[in-house]
Amino acid sequence: MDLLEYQGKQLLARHGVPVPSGKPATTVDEAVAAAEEIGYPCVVKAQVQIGGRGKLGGIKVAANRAEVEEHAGNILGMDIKGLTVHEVWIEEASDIASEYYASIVFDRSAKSSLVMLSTKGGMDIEAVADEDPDAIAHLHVDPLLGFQDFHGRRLAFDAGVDADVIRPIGDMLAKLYETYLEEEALLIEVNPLIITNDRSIKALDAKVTLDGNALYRHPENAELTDPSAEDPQEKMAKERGLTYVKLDGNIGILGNGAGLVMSTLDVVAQAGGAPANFLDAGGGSKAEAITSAVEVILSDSKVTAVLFNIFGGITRCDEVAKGLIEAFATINPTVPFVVRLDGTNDVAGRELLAEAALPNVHTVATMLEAAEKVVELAG
Amino acid sequence: MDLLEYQGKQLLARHGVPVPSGKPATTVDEAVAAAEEIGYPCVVKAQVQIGGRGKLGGIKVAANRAEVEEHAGNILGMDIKGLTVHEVWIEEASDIASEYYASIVFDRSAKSSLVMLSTKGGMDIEAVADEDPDAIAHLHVDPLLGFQDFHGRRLAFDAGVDADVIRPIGDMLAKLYETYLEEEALLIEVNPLIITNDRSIKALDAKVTLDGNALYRHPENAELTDPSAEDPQEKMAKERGLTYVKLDGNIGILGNGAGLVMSTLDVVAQAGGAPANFLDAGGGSKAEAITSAVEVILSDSKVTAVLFNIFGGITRCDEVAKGLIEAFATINPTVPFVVRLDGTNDVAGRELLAEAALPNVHTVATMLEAAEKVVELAG
Amino acid sequence: MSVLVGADTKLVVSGITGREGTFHTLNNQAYGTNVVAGVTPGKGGQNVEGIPVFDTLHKAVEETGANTAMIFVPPRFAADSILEAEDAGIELIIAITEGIPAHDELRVYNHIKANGRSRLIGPNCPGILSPGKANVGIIPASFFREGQVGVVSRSGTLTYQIGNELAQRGFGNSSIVGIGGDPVPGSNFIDILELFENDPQTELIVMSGEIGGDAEEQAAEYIRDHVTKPVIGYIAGFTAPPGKQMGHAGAIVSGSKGTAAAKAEALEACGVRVGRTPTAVADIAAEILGA
Amino acid sequence: MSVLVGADTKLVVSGITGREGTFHTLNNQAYGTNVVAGVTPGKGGQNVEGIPVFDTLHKAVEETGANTAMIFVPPRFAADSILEAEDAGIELIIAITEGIPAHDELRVYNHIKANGRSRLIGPNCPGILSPGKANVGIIPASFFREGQVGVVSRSGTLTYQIGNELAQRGFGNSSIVGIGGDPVPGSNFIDILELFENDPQTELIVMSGEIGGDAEEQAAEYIRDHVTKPVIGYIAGFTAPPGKQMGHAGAIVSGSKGTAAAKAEALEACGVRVGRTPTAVADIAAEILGA
Repeated sequence: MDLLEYQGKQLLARHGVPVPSGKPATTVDEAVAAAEEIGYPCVVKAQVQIGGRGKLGGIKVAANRAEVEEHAGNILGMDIKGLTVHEVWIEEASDIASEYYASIVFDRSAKSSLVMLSTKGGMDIEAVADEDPDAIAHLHVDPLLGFQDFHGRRLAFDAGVDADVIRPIGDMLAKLYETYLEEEALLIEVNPLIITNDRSIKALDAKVTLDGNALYRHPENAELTDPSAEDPQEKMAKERGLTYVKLDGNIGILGNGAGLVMSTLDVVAQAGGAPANFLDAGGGSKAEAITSAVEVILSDSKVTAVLFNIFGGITRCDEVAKGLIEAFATINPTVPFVVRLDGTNDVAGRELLAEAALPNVHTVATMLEAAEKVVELAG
Repeated sequence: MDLLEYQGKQLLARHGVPVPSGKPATTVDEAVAAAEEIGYPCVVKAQVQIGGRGKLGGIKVAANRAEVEEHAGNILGMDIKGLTVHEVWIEEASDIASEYYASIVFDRSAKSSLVMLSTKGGMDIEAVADEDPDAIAHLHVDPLLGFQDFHGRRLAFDAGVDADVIRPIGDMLAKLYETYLEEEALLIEVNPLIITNDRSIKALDAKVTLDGNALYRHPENAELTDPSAEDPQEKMAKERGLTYVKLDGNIGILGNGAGLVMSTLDVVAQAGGAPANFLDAGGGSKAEAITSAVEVILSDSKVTAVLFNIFGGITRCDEVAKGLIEAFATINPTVPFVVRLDGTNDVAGRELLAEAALPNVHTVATMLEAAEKVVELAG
Repeated sequence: MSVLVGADTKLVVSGITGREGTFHTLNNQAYGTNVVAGVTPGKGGQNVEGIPVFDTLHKAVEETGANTAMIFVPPRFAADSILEAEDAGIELIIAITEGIPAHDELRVYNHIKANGRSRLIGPNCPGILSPGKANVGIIPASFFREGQVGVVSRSGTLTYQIGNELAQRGFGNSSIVGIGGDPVPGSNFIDILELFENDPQTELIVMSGEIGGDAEEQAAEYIRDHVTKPVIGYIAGFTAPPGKQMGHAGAIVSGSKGTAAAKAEALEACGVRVGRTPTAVADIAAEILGA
Repeated sequence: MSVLVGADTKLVVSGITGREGTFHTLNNQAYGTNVVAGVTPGKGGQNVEGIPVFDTLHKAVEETGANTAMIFVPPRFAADSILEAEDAGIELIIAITEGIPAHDELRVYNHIKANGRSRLIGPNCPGILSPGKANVGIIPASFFREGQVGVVSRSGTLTYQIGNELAQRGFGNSSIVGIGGDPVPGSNFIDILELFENDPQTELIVMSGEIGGDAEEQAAEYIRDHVTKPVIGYIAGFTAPPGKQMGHAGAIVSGSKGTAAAKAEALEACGVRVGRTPTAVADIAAEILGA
C-alpha cells in the first residue's frame, strides 16, 4: 500500500523523524485555514503518488493568503500524469543548505533490507545510480541483528556527508529503520532529506510503501486512503477482497491463482485478444466471491466477453459454477462467457453448468481453446 | 542489582504485567495512610531481599486500620535473617485459586535465556526442582529470535496449566520476557503467579535482578535503592566506584582484578589469616582511587593489617604507590601495611615507596611472601 | 525416487482442525501420504478421522516422530507455526498459508537459514506432490501420475496447468514442487533444481517462473553452471503492465528489471528453452523426451 | 608457533585515540606487534605516531588488510564496535573493554556464532600475548618470555601472577590467552584448549579459572576426552562467601554450584592436577616439565 507524501511524513514523525509541520486540505478554504495556522511563506503540494509533480506545477510556494488561495485553487483538481489531485498538503517553507537522499528497501533478492544514503538528493536517484553509482552508499542489514550504530556511521562516512551531521544522519537512519520495521514498510524513501541553514536535518519528502498483508497489526495505517490513486473498478474489487488490476482491452478475465491468471492474459494476447483486466479470485473462493467478481468485471463497460480459466486446487470447481449461475440469476450478463474448469470437483462443476444451461456460456476443455474461443466471441 | 519486591512489581507493571495495587511506606503513619487509600483487607509486607520472610512474621494481613498500625509497627525495624526492615509494602489482598511459578534467567552456560513455568508455585522452587523436576516446564529462547507465541504455548501446555489460562499465561510470559529484555534484567522470578477466583492472573511476588552494567541506559532504575541490604563499608565503596565485599576477618585486602584479589584471599587464608574484605581497585586505578580505597578498608574497625597485592597491567604501580603515600598524608593509618608491586611501572612504584619511607609499610617481593608477612603482622 | 516428499514422509499438519486444513489433510491421507499427527492448541487429545491431534508441535514430534510439517493456519499465526516446527526439529516445513506479512517471512527465512536444521517450502505455495508416493498440500493429485518430469514453480494453479499439459502428452512427474510466489520464499528455484539434478527418476525439469524479483535470472546461471539435465522454462506475465502488482507479492515489475521478457532472455542465454505458453512447454518436452 | 596472535597478526585498534587506547596500542607496537590501523569515527585521516586512523573499521580493513581487531572503546560503544569488526570481516576480535551490558554480550555472542566468520576473545579480558611474537592487549609483556607453557585464564591480573610464577621457575609461554571474566565470553576454555592441543610449541597447558558459572566443569570433561597434553588447573575463590559477587560478573557463587571446591574436584576427577596457589601451579609445572 503506497502512502501519499504527507501520510508517509506523519508516519515518520511518529517515530521521531523530524519533518516540516503541515496540514492536509481537500478544499481551497481548508488550504487557506491551514496556511493561516502554519504561517507564510508556506508550500502548497499536490498529493499524488507520482514523481515529477513539481515540474508540472504541483508544488508552489505561497507568500501570503492570496497566493495560497490561487495555488490551492489551481492544484486541487489538476491532472498529473493521469491522476486527479484531490488533496494538497500545506507545509511550512524550509530553507535548504543541502539535499541528501536516504532510503530503506525490502530486498527480496538478498533476503534482507537495503539501506541507502547519498549526498546527491533532490533529484532522480535512478539517474544518479546510473551516472555515478559510487555517490550512493549502501549496505544490507541482517534482519536478525537489526540496524546498528555502525551501519549509520558507515553509511554517513561512505556517502561523505558533512562532518557536523555524521551523527544526526546516523540517528535519522536508525529512526527510519525503526519506522520501516515497526510499521512493516516495504519501502521508505526520503528525497530530499535536507540540511537547513541552521544545520538541522529534516525529511522534506517521503515515499512510503506499507505491506498490505501486515495491515491487520496496524489498524491506524489500514485507514489511510489515497482518493486519487484508485480506479473505480479496482476500488470495488478491493472492497470485495479480490485482486483486480484494470487493463486496456475488452476481454474480462477471471482465474484462480496469480500465476495462472497472468498466463491466461499472455495466452489470450497471443491468440490476438486484449484483456480488460487481471482478476485473481484467490484460493478457496466460494460461490459468492465468484458472483461478486463477475459484477466487478462487468462494471467495466468496455468488456465484450469474459473468460473463466479455473484449475482448482484449493478452489473447487463446483463453487465456481455455482457462483456463475448465481451471477446470471442476479445480474443477467449480456456478454458471452467462455468457461474452462479443471481440477478439484471439476466434473461436478461442469455438470452444474450443463444443467443450468446458461445463455451464451461456452464450456471448453483446454486453456488454449478457451483463449481462442473468447477472442473469437469478443469480436 | 537486586530489587525489592515492590520495586520489581512496579517494573513489571510498567510492561503491562498485572500486579496487585499497593504503596510503599517507611513509617507506620505512611503505612496507615497507604492502607486507607487501598482499602481493607490489605497485606503488610516487609521489603527485604531474602526468602522466607513470611514464616518469620514479615507478611501480615490487616483487616482494618488498627491492624495495619500494629503490623507495620512490628515489621518496620524487624530483623529478618540479619537484615533490618526499613520499608514495608501495603498491598490490596488477593484471593487465590491457584499458585503458579514463572521465571526468566540469564543462562550464562547456555548463552541464552531460560524461561520456566510451573503449577507448583508459592513454595521453594528449588525443592520442587529436586523432588519433582518434571513439574517445571522450561525452554531456552534464542536471543536473536526472541520470545515467540509458541514458546508461551509450549510452556503452558507442558506445565499443565488450567485450560482456560493457557493463552493469558502465554501472554504474561511474553510480557515478562519483554520486561527482562527491555529493562536488561538478569533474573525475573514471579512466585507465586496467582490465578484469582475470577480467573484473572497476577504477579503476587517478584524477584528482579537488573544488570548493573546496563543501568546507564535505564536512569530511572539506577535510582532504585534498597536501604536494608547495604553494609556501611559496602555502601561507601560503591559510592566511590570500588568493588568491595565485606568479610569476617581482620586482614584488609586490596588488589587489582577480581581473579587476583580472590586468589589473594585464598593465599592469605592458606597462610592462616582471615581476610576482612575483598577489594578490587579495578583496572587503571589512579592514585586518588587507591587513597579512597584505603579509607574504605580502614573504616572497618576490625582491620589490624592491610595487604596490597598488585600485578599491574592496565594499572600502573607508580599510581598505586602515590595513592598509598597520599593515604598516609591524609588519614595517617595506624595499622601495618604489606605491599607487593609487580607489573607495569613496578620499579618506579617501588622507588616512590622507598623514598617515602612510610612508617610500618613493608615491601615484599612475592605474593606468597606477602601473605605470610601480613598474617604475621595482623596478629 | 522423488524429491522432498515420498514414502519416508511422516506428516504433521499445523491447523488440522480448520475447515481447509481437515479437507486437504484427509485428501493427502487418502492419496497415501503417511499423516501421523495434527496440531491445534487446545485440541490435544482429540483426533481428526483417527489422526491424533496435539497441543504443540513438539509433543506431536515426540509422540509420532513426524519429520515433515504442513502449515495450514491463518496468516497471522503462520510465522509462529513455522518457527515452532523448526524449533521442534522438523526437517521439511511446507507452508501453504497465503498472506503472511513480509517482515515475518524475512525473519523466519533468516532464522531458519542461520540454524540450518530445516528446509522451508513456501509460504503461499500449493505444496509438493510426488505422484504415486505422497502428496503434501493442495495440488489436485488425480491429474498427475508418476513419471520422469520434475516441475518447480512459483505459482500454484499454473503448476497444475503445466502438469496437466504434460499429462495430456503422456508424461508423468517425479515430483511437483510449488515454491510459492511470496517475496521471501523459504526455498528458491536453485534449491529445488539441485534436488532434481540429483534425483535419478527425474530426466527433465520444468521450471515455471513469473514476473518480479530475480529468482529466475539467478536460476538461469545456476542451470548453466550446475545442471546437466534438460530444463524447460516458462514465464508468466508477458502482458503485465509495469508497476502494477498482479496478485502475488512476487508478481510486480519495476522498470525493465524482472519483466517476463528479461527473464525469458536470461534463461535462453543460459541454454534453457522457454515455452511461451503452457502448451508450448509440453511441446518442447515431447521433443526432448521423444513422445 | 603460538596461538591466535603472532607474526601474521595485522592489528586494527578500535578506540585508538583514547588515552588508554593509545598507551596500550603503542606498547603493543613497541613489543613488535604489527599494528596497521586504528579507528575513531571523525578522526579518519589523522594518525597516532604514524599509525593511520580511519573513520570506520570497514575502511581500515579495506586499506590495510587488518585481520585482528582490538576493541578499546568505552562499554556503551563496545558491542557496536565488536559487531562492526565482525561485519568488516575481521577474523579475530579481542575485546578489552570491561563493563559491557550482559544482554549486549548475549546478542553479540549469538550473532557472531550464527555467522561463524569471526572469533571473539573477551570482552573484559587482558588480551593475548605470544611472547617474542606479538602482544595484543594489556598484558605486561616484559614479565614473560617464549616457551612451552600455554596459559588460558578468565582473570587478567591472576594470569600475570601465574605467568610470573612460571617465569620465576624458568618456564616461558607459547601464548597467554585471557578469555575474560564476563557472563558471556566470546570464547571459552574449550575453544582455547583445542588451540593449545594443536599447537606444536605448547607442551603443557595451565588453565586458570574462578568461581561462578560452569565453564571449568565443561572444560574438565573436554580435557578428559580430547586433550592429550598435560593440563594444570587453578581456581580462585575458595574463600569467597556464597551469594556474594566478587568483582567479575563471573565471580558469583550460588549454592554449591560453581564453588571453587566443586570446580577443583571436577577437574581432578577428569585427571587434571589442580594447584591451590599460583606458586603451587608453578611447582606442579616444574614436576611435569622437570625443571
